[in-house]
Formats: sequence, C-alpha cells, structure tokens
Amino acid sequence: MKKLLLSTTISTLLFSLPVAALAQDYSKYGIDEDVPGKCSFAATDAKDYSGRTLNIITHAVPVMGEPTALHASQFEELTGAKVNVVHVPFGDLFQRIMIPFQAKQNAYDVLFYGSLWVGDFSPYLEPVPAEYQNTASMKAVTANYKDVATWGKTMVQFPVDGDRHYLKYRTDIFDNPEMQKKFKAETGRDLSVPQTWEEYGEIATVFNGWDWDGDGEKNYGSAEVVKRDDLMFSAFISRVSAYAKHPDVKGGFFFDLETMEPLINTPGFVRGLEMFVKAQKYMPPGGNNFGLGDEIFSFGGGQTLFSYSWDDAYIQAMQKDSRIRNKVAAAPLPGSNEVWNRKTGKWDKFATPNRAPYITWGWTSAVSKMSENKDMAFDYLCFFSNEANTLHDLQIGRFGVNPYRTTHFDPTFWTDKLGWNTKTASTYVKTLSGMDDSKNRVFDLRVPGVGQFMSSMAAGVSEALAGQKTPQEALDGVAEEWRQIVNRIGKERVKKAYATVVALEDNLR
Amino acid sequence: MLGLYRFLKYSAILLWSAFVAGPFLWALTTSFKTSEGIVSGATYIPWLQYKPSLDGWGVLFRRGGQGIDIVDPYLASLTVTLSASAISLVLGTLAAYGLSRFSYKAGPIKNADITFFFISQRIMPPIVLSIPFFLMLQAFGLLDTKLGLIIVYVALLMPIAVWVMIDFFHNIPVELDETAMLDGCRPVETFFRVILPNCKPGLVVAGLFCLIFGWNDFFFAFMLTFTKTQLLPVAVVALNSSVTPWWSLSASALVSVAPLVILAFVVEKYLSRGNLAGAIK
Amino acid sequence: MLVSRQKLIFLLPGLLVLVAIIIFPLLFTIRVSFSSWDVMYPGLDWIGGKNYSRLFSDSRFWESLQRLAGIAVGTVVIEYLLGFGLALLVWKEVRYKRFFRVLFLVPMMTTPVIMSVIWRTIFHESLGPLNNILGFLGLGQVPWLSTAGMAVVSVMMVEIWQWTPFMFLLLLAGLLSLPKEPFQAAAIDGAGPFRTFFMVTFPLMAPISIGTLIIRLIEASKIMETVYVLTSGGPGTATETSSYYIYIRGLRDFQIGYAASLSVTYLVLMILALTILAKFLVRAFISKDKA
Amino acid sequence: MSLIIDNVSKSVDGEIHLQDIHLTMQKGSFNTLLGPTLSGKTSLLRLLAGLDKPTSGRIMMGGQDLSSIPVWKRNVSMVYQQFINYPHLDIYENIAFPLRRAGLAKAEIDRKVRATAETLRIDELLRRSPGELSGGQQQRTALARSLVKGADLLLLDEPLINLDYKLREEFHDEFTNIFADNRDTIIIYSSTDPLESLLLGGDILVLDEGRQLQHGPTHDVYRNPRMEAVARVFNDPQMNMINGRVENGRIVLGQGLTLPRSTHMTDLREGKYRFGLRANALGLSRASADDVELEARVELGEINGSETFVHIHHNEVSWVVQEDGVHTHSLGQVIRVYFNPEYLFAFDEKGMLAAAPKYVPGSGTAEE
Repeated sequence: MKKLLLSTTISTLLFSLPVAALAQDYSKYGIDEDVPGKCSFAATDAKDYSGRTLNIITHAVPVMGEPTALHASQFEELTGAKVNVVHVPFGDLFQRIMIPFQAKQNAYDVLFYGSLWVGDFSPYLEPVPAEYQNTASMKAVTANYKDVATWGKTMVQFPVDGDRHYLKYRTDIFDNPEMQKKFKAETGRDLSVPQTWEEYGEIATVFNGWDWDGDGEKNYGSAEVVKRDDLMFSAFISRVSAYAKHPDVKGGFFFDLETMEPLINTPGFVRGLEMFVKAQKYMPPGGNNFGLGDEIFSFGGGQTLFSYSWDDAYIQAMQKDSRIRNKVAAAPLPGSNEVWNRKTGKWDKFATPNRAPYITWGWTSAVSKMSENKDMAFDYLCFFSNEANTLHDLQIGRFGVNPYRTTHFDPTFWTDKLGWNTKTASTYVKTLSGMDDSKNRVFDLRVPGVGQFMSSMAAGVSEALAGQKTPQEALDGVAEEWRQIVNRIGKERVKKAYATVVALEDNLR
Repeated sequence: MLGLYRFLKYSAILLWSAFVAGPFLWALTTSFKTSEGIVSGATYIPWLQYKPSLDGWGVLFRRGGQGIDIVDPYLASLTVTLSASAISLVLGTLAAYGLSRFSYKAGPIKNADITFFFISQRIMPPIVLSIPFFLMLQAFGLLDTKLGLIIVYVALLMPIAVWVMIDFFHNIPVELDETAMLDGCRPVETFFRVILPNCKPGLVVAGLFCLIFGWNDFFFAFMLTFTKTQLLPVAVVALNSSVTPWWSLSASALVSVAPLVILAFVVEKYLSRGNLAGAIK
Repeated sequence: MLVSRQKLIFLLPGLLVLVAIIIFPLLFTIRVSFSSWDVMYPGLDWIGGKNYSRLFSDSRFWESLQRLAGIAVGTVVIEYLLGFGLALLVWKEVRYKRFFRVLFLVPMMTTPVIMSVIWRTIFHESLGPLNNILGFLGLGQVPWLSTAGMAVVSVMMVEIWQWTPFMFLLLLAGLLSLPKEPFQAAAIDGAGPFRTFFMVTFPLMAPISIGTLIIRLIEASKIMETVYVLTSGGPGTATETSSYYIYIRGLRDFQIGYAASLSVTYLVLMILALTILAKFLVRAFISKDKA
Repeated sequence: MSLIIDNVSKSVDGEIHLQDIHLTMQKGSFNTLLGPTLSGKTSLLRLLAGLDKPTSGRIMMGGQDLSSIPVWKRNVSMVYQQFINYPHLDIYENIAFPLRRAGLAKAEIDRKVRATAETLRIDELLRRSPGELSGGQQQRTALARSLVKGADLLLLDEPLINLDYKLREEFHDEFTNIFADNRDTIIIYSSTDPLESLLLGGDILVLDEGRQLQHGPTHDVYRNPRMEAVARVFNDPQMNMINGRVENGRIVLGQGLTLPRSTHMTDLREGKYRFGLRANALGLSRASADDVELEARVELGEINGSETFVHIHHNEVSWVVQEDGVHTHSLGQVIRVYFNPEYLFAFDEKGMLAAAPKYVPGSGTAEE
C-alpha cells in the first residue's frame, strides 16, 4: 500500500512537472503558442514512441518537403521516435509510392502526395480513424477539402493543405491613374480586373514587352505554368473550365458519365486551348517553358502583371524583402461569356461571365495500409496539422501550406501576423473562401490511371502550344488516347470512380 | 604566322576553359544568393550586385525542416561507390585478362561474343531495369540497403572495367606472360606476380571510370531505396522542388562534384600518360 | 596453351556474377512485355503480342527513336570533333598543360542529374546568365528551352559539355601513345601540319576513334537525365527521346507491361543499330586509312 | 638427354605453319634455325617451348613426351626479339625471378645472379629498372634471365634483330664465350641471317615455308646445300642463279657464255641445269688465271656494313657481286666482272644439288 502510494507520487512528479514546465517552452519550435487539442505539442510530448521508426515519403524541399521534415524532427524530439524522411521530385512521387504498393513492399508509413491520385492509391490507404475525424481541427476543415480527402464515403486522406488556382494581379498598375489612362487610350476600355479570359488577354497584351514599373527591366503580361510536366495540365484546366463547364449541364466535365466518351475535344476545350496558344504572345521570354518555380519567380519577382496558379507566387510577392510587397491582389479566375453546352451542341451566351472554379489537386497525406506503425503515423499527421503548426506553416511561403480551415479565412491573421495591407489580405481571403461557396466547381479527374490521362493531355496541349498541331487536332488525338486508356483500364472501373467526382461537381452531396 | 597560330591556340583553350568552368562559377555565386538575389535577374558579384548569404550552404548540413543533411548520404555514396567499384575492378580485371589472353568456347559462343555480352550491359537504359531490379532486391530483402545497391552497381560498372582493362591488356605484349610461365609461373601466378604489378595506369583509369559512373548514378539509387539508405544524388535532387531553391541546389552541386574533381587532379599523371602500357613497350 | 582449367579462373567469377545479376531482370522484362501490368492490375497475366502490336502503330515511339538517333549521333560527332581538337591543342607543348588537361576533364566527373539542374538555371531566359550575357553583348535573347529547335540545341549543349571530356581523355591517351617514327618521316618529307594530320595522325588514330565513338554512342543513346531535368521532353515532344518515352510510359503512366515491350524492342533495335554502325565505322575509317 | 622432334606439324585455321618436322638434337649442341621471315622458325620455337601445341606429331625430351607437361613445369627458357623483362622489377630481381620460382636458397640465388650478370656485363646495372636501360642492356638482362636457370632447352628467337649493326657484332663475339662451355643445354637460335649462322657455327636447320629443308653441321650445309632452296635461303645476298646446260663437254650459261668444265663438274651428264654462283665468288678484279671475264652494266650499288653489293646486268641476266669495302659505281657504267668456274654450283631440273665446288671462297669464316 505504501509502495503503491510512493510510485504514484513519483509518476505524478515525473509526468506533471515536465509537462507543466514545457508548456511555456514550445515556442522554441517556432510556434506562437501551443493550441490545445488532440495533437497539440503538449499532447504529443506526453507520448513515448522511443525505439520505433516512422518512414515518410514526401515532396522535394521546400514545398511540402520542408514542413514534413521540420515537423518530423519535432516529432522525434517530442516522442523519442526515429523518423526517416525521403524527398522526391514531384514527377516521380507517384511511381515511388505506387511501385512498393503493387509489390506489397512496406516501404513507407506516411505518404505526402497530390490528392488527385486518390483513385489509384485508395486500395492501399488506411482510412482515417474516427478519433482523428472528430477533433476540433478536423471539423474546421472546409467542405471542399473534406471532399477532396474522401473516397466514396470513407476519409482515406488526411487534409494538410488547401489548394486552388486563382488570379493574381499587380495593384500598383491597376490603381495607377496613368496606367489606367494609357490603357483607355489604347483599347477604349476602362482598366479593371479581368472578368473573362478575353479581357485577361487584352490587358496582358497591352502591358507586355515594356518597362512599366520603371526598374530598367522589361515587364510582361502573364506568367503561367506551361512546361510539359506534371503541373501544366492544371493550368490548362483552369483556362478551359469557364468555357467547358456549363452550370446547367450535369453528368461530367472530362467525360460524359453516361457513355464515358471523352469530352476533351469538344469546342469548349478547344476554345480554351486556342486562348492558351495565343497567350504565349504575352508571356516573358522562355515563358512557354515555365515550370511552377519559374512562374513563382517571374510574378513574385515583379516581372509580370498577371499570374494564376497556386498561392506560391502570391506568397513570394509578399516576402519581407520583396520589391512588390503589398502591390498584389487576388481575384477569382476569369470567366467566359460563352459556354459550350454539350447537350444542345451550342455556345450559350452568359451576360454575367460564367465561372467554374477549379478545385485543383493539392497536397494531401495518408497512412499506408501495410504500415506497422499506424498509430504513430496518424499521430504524426495529426501533429503535423495541429493548429499551432498550421498557423506557423501558413506564414512561410515556400512551405506551400495554404488555408484549408475556416479559421484561416480571417483577414486580420494576414494583416496582423504578416503585415499584409488590407487589400492584399482581404482579396486573398475573399477569393479563397469564395471558391468554397461556388456551385459550379470542377474537380480533378480522380480516377484510376489519372496519371495516364493527364500525361496524355499534357502531351497533346504541349504539341498545340509548340505549333506541332492545331488545337483541334491535338485534342482529337488526346480524346483518342483517352478512349484507349479507358478501354485498357476498364470502362466500368473508370466510370465508377468518375461518378464520385461528378457527384461532387453536381453537388449531389 | 606563328604568333597568330599561338594566339588562336590559346584563345581556343581559354574559350573552352570558360565553357567548362562557367557552370561551376555560376553555381558558386548562386550558392550565396537568396530568393531576392534570384528574382532580380542574373547577377554575378556578391556585395556589389547582391547581398550574399550562407543560407544555401547551411541547408546542406542541417537536419529537419531547414535542411537536407547531406552528411549521411555522402558517406552512403562513398561506401556504395567504393565497394561496387572495387568489386567490379577485381572481377572485371580478371575477366578482361582472361578474354585478352585465352580463347574460350562454349558452343557457338567465343571470346568476341563474351566481350560483347559484357559491354552490351551498358546499352540498357536504367529505366528498363529499374522495376525488375526492384523485385529482385525485394525477393532477397535487399531493398533500401547499401548491399542491394552495391550488387546492382557491380552489374553497372563491371562492363566499364572489362572494357578499359581489355584494351589495356591488349597493349601488354603476350610475351611477358609467356616469359613468366617459362620462368615457372602458373597462369594465376603469372597474373598476380607479373601482370598485375604492371597494371597501375590501367587500373587507375578503370577505377576512375567506375567511380565516375557509380558516384553519378541517379536512377538506381533513386528507384531502389526508400528512406534508410539515401545516396548523394538522391539527397540533392530532393532540392529539385517545384520551387527550386537555386542557392542550396548550387551549393549541393558543388559539394557533390568535389571528391571526383579532386581525385582527377590527384591521378592526373595516369590520365594523360598516353599508352597505358607505355612502361612495357 | 595447357591452361584449359586455369583460364576459367579468370573469366568465370566476373561472368557468373554479371549473368546472375542481369539474367533475372532481362528475362523478367521480356515476360512482362507480354502482360498487361499497369496501374490497376499488377501481375503477370498473358495477353500475347498485344503490347507489340500497339507499339507498331505508336508513332510517338518511332518518332522518339528518330529523335534519339539525331540527337545521339549529332552530339557524339560534335563531341568527337571537339574532343579531338582539344586533345590536339594540349597534346604538345602548352603552358600549364597539365592543369588544362585536368580542367577539361572536370565536367565528366560531375553528376548529370545535378548539373542539369544548374544548367536549367543557366538557360533560364529571364533570370539566367546566358541570355543576360548575350543581352550585354547586344546579341538578343535566345529562347533556349521554349522553342523546339533551341530546346534540342540546349539538350545537346549540356550533353556536349558533360561528355566531350570523355572523348578528349581517350583521344589524348591515344595521341600520346602514337609512335614517333611516322611523324619524323612526315617531317622529313616536308609535310605541313594539315597534311601530317590527315596522312599520319588521323589514320593512326583510327582504331581508338572507332572504339571511342562506339562507347560514346552506347552511352549517348541512354540520354535521360538531361531531358528529364531540362525539358521533360518538351516543348511538345521536341526532346522526347526513346528512354524518356519509355520512362513516361512506364513510370509516369505506370503502364509497366507496355513499357516493357517498348524496352525489349528498343534493346533489339539498339543492338542491331550499334552492330551495323560499328561495321560502318570500321569501314569508313579503314578506307580513309588506305586513301 | 636428346630432343626428338617426331613428325611435327602445326596448322592454324587451315593454314600450314610447319609440316613434318623430323629431327633430333643432342644435349650440349648449338643449333641455328635459319629461314626467311614467316618460314616457321617462331612457330617451331613456340612448340618446343610448350607455348603452342603441335597439330600432329610428338616432341620428346629425354625419352619423355612433352605434350602433357605445361609450360611452367618444363625446364625451358626463351629470349624474344622484343626486349621482354619484368618492368616492375629491377635487373637483379629480373634475373633472380626464375630462381625464386624454383625455390633456390637466397645465397645460391645471389651467387648465380651475380655470376650471370658478370658474364653478360650488366653487373653494374643490377639496381636499375628495365625502363632505364638501353635496348642492348635490356636484351642482356633477358639473356641473363634465360641463362641463369640452366634450362634443358634454351630458345633464342632472333634475339639481336632489334639491335643495331654495331651491337649485333658485339654480341656475336660474346656469344662464342657465353655458349662455349655449354654441356647440358640444347640451344636453338633462330635467325634470318646466313652470315650470323655461319658465325655461330654448330648445327643448322634450314626452314622454308614451314618445311624442313636440310639439317646438319652448319658448314656442311653451307658447302653442300641439298637443293636450290637451301642455297637460296643460306646466302645473303642470294646466290646468283643462271639457267644453262652441259653440252658437248662444255658448260653453257644463259645465252651463250661458254666455259670449260671445271674439275668438280666432270661427272655431270649432258642436259639442262641451273647453275649457282655466290656473290662473293664474283669479283671486280681478276683473282686467278682461271677466272672468266664478262662485261656488265651496273644497275644498283648497295652498301651493306663493310661490304658493297653491286647489282649488274649481263646478257639479260641479273647478278649480284659482293665486294669487300665501300665502293661507289655510277649507274649504267659498264664494268668487268670475274669469276672462277670452280665455284659454280649445279642443280638438276628438280632443284637438287648435282655438283658443289670443292672450295668455299671469300667470307673467311668458313675454315677449311
């Protein structure tokens, strides 16, 4: 009896004292303050995983790779586990995960990857346990990103990031009376944030090829992701969705869900591609081989007036030492006054431009079914995305972590913590949250073999951009390849998977 | 006339030197930049044109979020490359000696075919072999291990050793072997007592080639490891993100090419000695 | 010689090790090429020659082969000419000869995949030094990686930068091992530098030239990292070489079965082409030798 | 212990290198192997060394068939035309190499190495490496190494051919000493140079196109070449050959140079013959009263060491005249040439020797 009492006292001393002491100490990890919750610093600190190893595959440094490694080393310190992280360039991430899956090799416990691959990976992923779904921080994730994390009815991915394409532009030009005058003189129109891709092109053309910011270097219209790698297809979808996604036509964007006939060579897509081909005229030198990094440096470095893609370029522009800090604003992607209606086979006119926000794939994470450390793996992901860490990561542009919880859409966070001016912060938050409210969304083609579909599309688009083929020819070729891919993988399988995407797009949930 | 010739000659040498050294100099200056130093366009001179920073270099030697810590990959690369090169050199040299001195026959297969078999291993692009190698190493539980990579690299490097050494042995007069045998050496003794001691230049070149191709392989190191074993190129390519940090990438490039460049200067006298068997003829 | 058993001691260890390592991947690849292994169905079903019939109408594959032939032969020939020229430059007395000899070798020592990333920053059209210097010299801007033609040139340029040293090293070694007598004879005959080169140096270098060219062609045909990093095969398909195309089909699209059939076809074609090329080179150099 | 070469043939890829060689050599003998390039000399030496295997036939040594004994167990040494030494060892170790392989005691090795080195006059160079030596010194080292182990069979494959004339003469002088007290070894020395084989003496085996033409004491063979082919090989410059006939008790050479029948030809039957005359039997001045004189035009004069070979043309037949000392003749010049019919060889229509002179003129080495 005495003995028991003594050990209780000791354990109380051991556990309560350090926790109390360290509670003030977590700021050494770079966070402002620990946010209480299931996976807070304090809660993680209380766990002991010493002697165990966690293997993680993630993207290259810094985008997503750097926060993965950062929180991995924190996790090591707090729990005593050994965490191995491997960083892989984006183009090879899919196969590096898929080969061990197919070979039944337990290579990684935790995976960070592009959410569009869920169709291929889902058989190999461990569903997120209910206890992690019921946390406050998970409940705050917006509907879009819960949808993205879900396959069928099961949540198999752990949301760690919110991603979307939107328009970025330079306020110092748009708000400059001289520039407005000049634009009016050249086009007869008032200079305003473009509502359609045609306007985007017109403005970009006027502000292309001359030094409009007075730094001695020429400036250009638009920086876009055009290099034929695994990111360009997203830019293409952003550019075509307004023409091809009719708000009243249900039943599929990439395919007709009924027949699984590809729609990729229908006039809406062709029009979008034609615009993309023309856009090369107002890109910077080398702009038609820009990868995401180039786009970020180009717009973020003040070279171009416009850009659209993920948040990175915006964040680059807002770096502390940036020359164009607080001279940028965000807006929804341009729309179109004409939308192809595949049911009627006609172009429908819209007085208010049709917009179809593309809920671009983004970074997500998951735990492998084969893992022997599932408890630790989910704890790591939960710790990675605890609110203290997320608020920290959101502030570092190169991490590529973007708002995905309702709590992140508070302009004061950006103005107070990061010193953004009101316009930059409010347009940013408004654009982001606005996309969550849209009823005319386009999702990625989250079906098995998505890599084949996207790689085929990128090859076709790239041929059109290089002038090797006309847009129609190029997309006809893509459509033909898509048919073959569907047949190879199995029409029913693709259809079944695509139905879950269409259900999201048609707001059936 | 002679002056003009000299002028052209040295111009050509300097021009090529600039072409060769350019990327390294660019990497050197870039490694001290930050993202602001990049986005403002090409700059070359620190302090004058941009504010230098050691961030790019720091990344290489830190663990966790801020860095990729290339120390472990460095040691792993050294271990794998040196072991595989040594094994390839031993096996390749023996095989090359055999092929250059004796005639083998198995059915229609003769020396030339065996030699071609060795050399032809180089024709296969790594992509062809990556998945079969994956499954093979998996069967032996050697994925993500140094030993697994060493095995694969031996297949990659032995053809190089065979190729260089066959050429080298062809330049050693066969009479030297015969004299040794007449003096009482069996073939194996002949090889170890007489031929091998005279092979230093050939071995240096073959070894250097093995080290070059082993050290610089990316694909297999990439495909056949997960997290426990990481070789240098894989660690460096971890910086090839969608937003490439030019500065740390440049620093890591310089660090990773350094050992072989230093080695090249060390073994210079063997590289440009000319006929590798010069001492014998 | 009475060495029938002893001679096996030399050949067998290496041969057996190599066969042991390589035989499974080779046979496995052939087997996979008759299966439909892809992202959905990992495994070795039997679909007969379907992959091969698909391959025959796959114009992207055949175009990639043509492109590869052009790029590989083009770079190797340029590397040969440059390498020979450089070897001649530092063959005889030159100041700091030993320094230059090693300096010229340095690119070969570097990791292609890493240096290609550096080259990508050099080619960057607005932030890279190349266009910056050209602009400074008033030569205008070159679209290095964004037009089909220049992208091919850029890829070749990096290959040449990386591998000319290899040619240089082997050709220099060859030059240094040449006998002196034919040169003395040519000098006595009063032959000028050009005549000496074409009548003496070049013919004497024929065997080493053939060997070097073939080895480099083998290596150049695998060109991968440069394309992988610099252009991803673009713009369009302008720089998509065979191994990169196989890579896309196999590891990006994850059509393992189809990629295996591409690989097998590619290997057969390569071995055929290199054999023929080797014969051709021998004939070309030997006939020049006689003339 | 005698070496028996029993009907040995060697062919490689259907090409015949040696055909039916059949002969015996005795312990302590010195043999030259004379023949032009590609006559099979090296092939034969390699067979004897055990480096190659005969296609048919046997090689016996001391009654034992050698074919089953590998090279490294035979007691044979060989010196090549190229200067073959172990580049990584100094001269001392080069010479000691076979002794060390044989497992001799250190002191014994040292004694033998120094003695042999002294014989070959390289005892000052023992700590040098082969790369630092001149060609002659390198070949001395190779010779020393092959001598030191006291082989049963010592093979020398044109050892002096890559040395200059002066060095060759120096070696020739020394060889007489070096090989003089040879009692236990069978030495076979191959050469393309008839003069060299005459200098070295001993026995000779004349080879041509892989065939064994004649085997016997060198000077016998020189005086009585069994056939025209032997005479051709064993003379430098080549023996002058003229078609002719014996007619009416007289000898008619070529187009009609008629000579009296000399003493050694008295037994010749009438008919067609080929007559041979050594170049050194022709002179530019009358040596005796019996000399025949003819007029000829100079076609070419070549100076070879201390001799001059004058190529002349007489009656549509080309002759070579060997003259001591260095002389110059202008081309086309008409000169008088003399020879003694006593020196004429006669070969029958099958090429076999029909008559040989009793005396051998000139060269001075052939003692009577």
